[in-house]
Amino acid sequence: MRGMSIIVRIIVAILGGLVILYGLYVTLTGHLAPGGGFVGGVIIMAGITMMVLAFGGERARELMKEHHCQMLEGFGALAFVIIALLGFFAAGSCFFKNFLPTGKVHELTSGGMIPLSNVAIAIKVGAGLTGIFLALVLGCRSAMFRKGK
Amino acid sequence: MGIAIYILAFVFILLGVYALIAKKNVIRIIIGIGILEYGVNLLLVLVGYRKGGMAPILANGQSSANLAGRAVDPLPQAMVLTSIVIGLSITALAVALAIRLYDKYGTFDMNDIRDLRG
Amino acid sequence: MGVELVILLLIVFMIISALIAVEASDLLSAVIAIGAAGFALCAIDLLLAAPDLAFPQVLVEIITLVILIRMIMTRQDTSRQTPKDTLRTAMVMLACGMFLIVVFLAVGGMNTSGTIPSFGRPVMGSFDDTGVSSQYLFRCAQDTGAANVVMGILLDYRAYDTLGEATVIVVAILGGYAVLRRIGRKKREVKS
Amino acid sequence: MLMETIVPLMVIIPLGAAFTVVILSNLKVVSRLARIIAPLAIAVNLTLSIWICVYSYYYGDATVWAGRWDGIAGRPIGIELVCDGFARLMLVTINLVAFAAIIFSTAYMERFTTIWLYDSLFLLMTGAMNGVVLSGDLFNMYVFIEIAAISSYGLVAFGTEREELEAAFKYLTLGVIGSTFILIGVTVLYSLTGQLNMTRVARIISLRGISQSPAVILAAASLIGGLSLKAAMVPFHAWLPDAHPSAPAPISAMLSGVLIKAAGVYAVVRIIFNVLGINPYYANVLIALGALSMVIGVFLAIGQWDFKRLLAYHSISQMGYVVMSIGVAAAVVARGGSMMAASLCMLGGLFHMFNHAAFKSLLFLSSGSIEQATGTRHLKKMGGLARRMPLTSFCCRVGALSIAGVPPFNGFFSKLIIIIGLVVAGYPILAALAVLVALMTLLSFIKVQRYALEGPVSEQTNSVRESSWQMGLGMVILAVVCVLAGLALIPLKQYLFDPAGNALLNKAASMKNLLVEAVK
Repeated sequence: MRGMSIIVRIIVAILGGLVILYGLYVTLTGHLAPGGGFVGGVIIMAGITMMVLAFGGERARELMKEHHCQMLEGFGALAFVIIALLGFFAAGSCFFKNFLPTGKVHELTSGGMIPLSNVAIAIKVGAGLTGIFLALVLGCRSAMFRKGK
Repeated sequence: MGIAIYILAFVFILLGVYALIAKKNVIRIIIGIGILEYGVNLLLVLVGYRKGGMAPILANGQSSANLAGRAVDPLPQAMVLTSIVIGLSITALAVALAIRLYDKYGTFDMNDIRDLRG
Repeated sequence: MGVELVILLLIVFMIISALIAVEASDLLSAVIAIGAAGFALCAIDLLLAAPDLAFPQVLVEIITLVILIRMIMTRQDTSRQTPKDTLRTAMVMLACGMFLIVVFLAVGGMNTSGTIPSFGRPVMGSFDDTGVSSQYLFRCAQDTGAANVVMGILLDYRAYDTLGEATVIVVAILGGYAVLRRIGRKKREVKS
Repeated sequence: MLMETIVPLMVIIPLGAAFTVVILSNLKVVSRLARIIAPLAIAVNLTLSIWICVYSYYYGDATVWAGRWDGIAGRPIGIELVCDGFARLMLVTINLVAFAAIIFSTAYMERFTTIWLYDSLFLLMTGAMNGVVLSGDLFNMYVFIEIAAISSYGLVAFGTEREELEAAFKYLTLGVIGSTFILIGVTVLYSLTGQLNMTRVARIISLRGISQSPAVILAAASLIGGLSLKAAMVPFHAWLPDAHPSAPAPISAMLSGVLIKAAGVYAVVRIIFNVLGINPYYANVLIALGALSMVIGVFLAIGQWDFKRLLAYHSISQMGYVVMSIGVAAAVVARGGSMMAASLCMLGGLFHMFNHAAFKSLLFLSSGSIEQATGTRHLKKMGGLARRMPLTSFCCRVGALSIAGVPPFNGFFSKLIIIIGLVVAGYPILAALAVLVALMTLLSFIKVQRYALEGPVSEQTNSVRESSWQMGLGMVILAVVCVLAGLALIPLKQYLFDPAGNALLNKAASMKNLLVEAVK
């Protein structure tokens, strides 16, 4: 898959960064406004995919190997499990115990472990969907088959 | 009016079931999966709606008691979020299977994709 | 009354889109029609005070559309119109009809007792035995510190569900990788 | 306190291990290490499940509130994990079969590529099934059923050959319909009661006396229909004979051995007994589904020549026994019959469920061993394997004798208990049917013995050798279980089946009392 024209590339280079930034914002403010980890992860993935489509698949595949996506995905999921397990060591020991101070409502630091969980989910969703989306849409793997057939 | 809304939501779901059972095209089956997901999500959102309700987000300076008196039911919304994710996952897996089926059989037609008998 | 009418019309629109998606002869228009239904669902989410849902719904919608359109554009559809399996279709129709009759009774069509509460009046409970939601609304800010009650439920009260949800994505993506593997078996086996 | 830590670990350990496998396998340095994580995690899980059984026997059932949201003044708001007798029975079954299957697959899966994907999907499926049986919350149960189902779609297609992809796609299509109807049922129950916790939903339904109102019937129809589809009961069985044989052999063992039980039969029984409350209609539906599956499954099986397909059809038939017997128990309780007959039927059903997990997994594993050695699944192309593969043939024979109901193997005892229970409960026609189906099962497996293990050595089987020791170990574990479960019925009954049966029957009876009081 080849990249697109220079105009598109420049616009996407600017916009892609903004989209990813917006994804981070949505992830971090999930406990205050609509959004959250899943939405943030999907937006980040959309930003990355936009850049991949504009700059072409080969360049992207040099930068992002599939196993990087898989590792990040596993890491995000494991982080969520670890957050769950940390509850065992807290005061009211039970898994998924919200052990952090809940802070003041409407502040970024409120919500105890909710923002942390959101970040973990965003990492996992962003990495996982980027990997599978590139595999499905660009046909990174299956394109090879059709040549063979 | 409320009864009609619920029944139409169920009709929408049954359209998805019809697409899955009666249609023989892989893409159309994936579309049917999408219809089913939308239908169930629609039903859940409808169930949680309170007339004239506000979104279950505490505004600055609002008291919790006030929110509890006015907001729509938040639990179905949490369930729909989970259900949306499950729907996306199933669709992704179905598309992956469809791509590989096309690689192997060269068609999207389930009438031609039948090596298994019985 | 106003909201209900709009929602009713939107659902009718969704049904028509779904019908087009199921029956249209061209696959591309079918995919676009199902996209239209998805966006109507987003509008319904917004009308029903659920911005938390409209957001992911629209994103998921776009992803699905991109994947499906890409899949159709790059591959030749050779499927043919086959004679309809009338017996099977008739049986499905019959089952659907019976199901709809039960639905009609269950949503209060004949106004018997023990029906689903009418539209716009969910069982949220206050301090009696039924309904758990008003407790969430009351206590969320104090218990979890989250202003967004949906997120409070999702990641604190019912975080165990969200672990499942997170796992579903991992499972589907790993399954997708497994299915897309170029070679599944190391050597060709003798086929029976 | 101790149980509050251990019970969630049954779900968390496999999930965490699966994610660790994903990370480690992609690091070049330690990717070999990743192979031992899966067997290790399942072994820990098996140990914990047995420990939970023994501990709970002496100290009673445990309930755990995720995040400790057990609410104020007895109004819970979180998710409950219930570890009662029925859940414990399923935990032991799942982890036992999973342990044998993962040991088997350490050698069997060598011929596939990217085995770490298999390992992590296997762990996720096992963890999800543990989650299903431990869950005391309707929506949570749905989520875990979905995880188990989605991972099984991926695993069925793991070989990525033509038949496997086709079977996986059909399985996915029907599975999605099933899950949709489960979610519709959950939605309707939520809209009625405003609760998701099973105990609370059951309480509200009985107190308001709406257990036969149209809305509850809609929920029941959706839930029973959707879950029967997952359990492959007869009108909904079309996917099973394609999906189960197409998977790799250890996965066939897991799907037939435990998945259709955990995500199908367990869930439907749990919902009917502990949520909706038993009444004669639901009981009759269960009996009809069970009897139909039992008879039609065995008729479809008897003409099969593909070994794994034959086993898959027998799964439908044997699960029919289980569902029918539990349905009869429900019918007896619903019409206020003798508790003795009900508990006898319940014991038979649960014992047969355990036994079926053991012998069907054993048979699928040995079919995998035979397929790997000979390269075929067709019975007529085998022959004389008894001399070439003594261990596999021995294990295959143990499994076949168990499923056919020959004494002193476990299948004989469970079928005998079911038949006696049916007669005592006043269903002699069903008992006669059960005997007939048992005879036909016996015939069908005599055919397997005759063509696969005995007879002249064909050219295809001439040069085969016994499989590796890991595969042998996996089969031997299950064969030992098959023999021991028949002989050690009394202690097993005391520690496993009686708590399980009581958990179902007592809760159902107490709900009925609640209803009687509410009517007064």
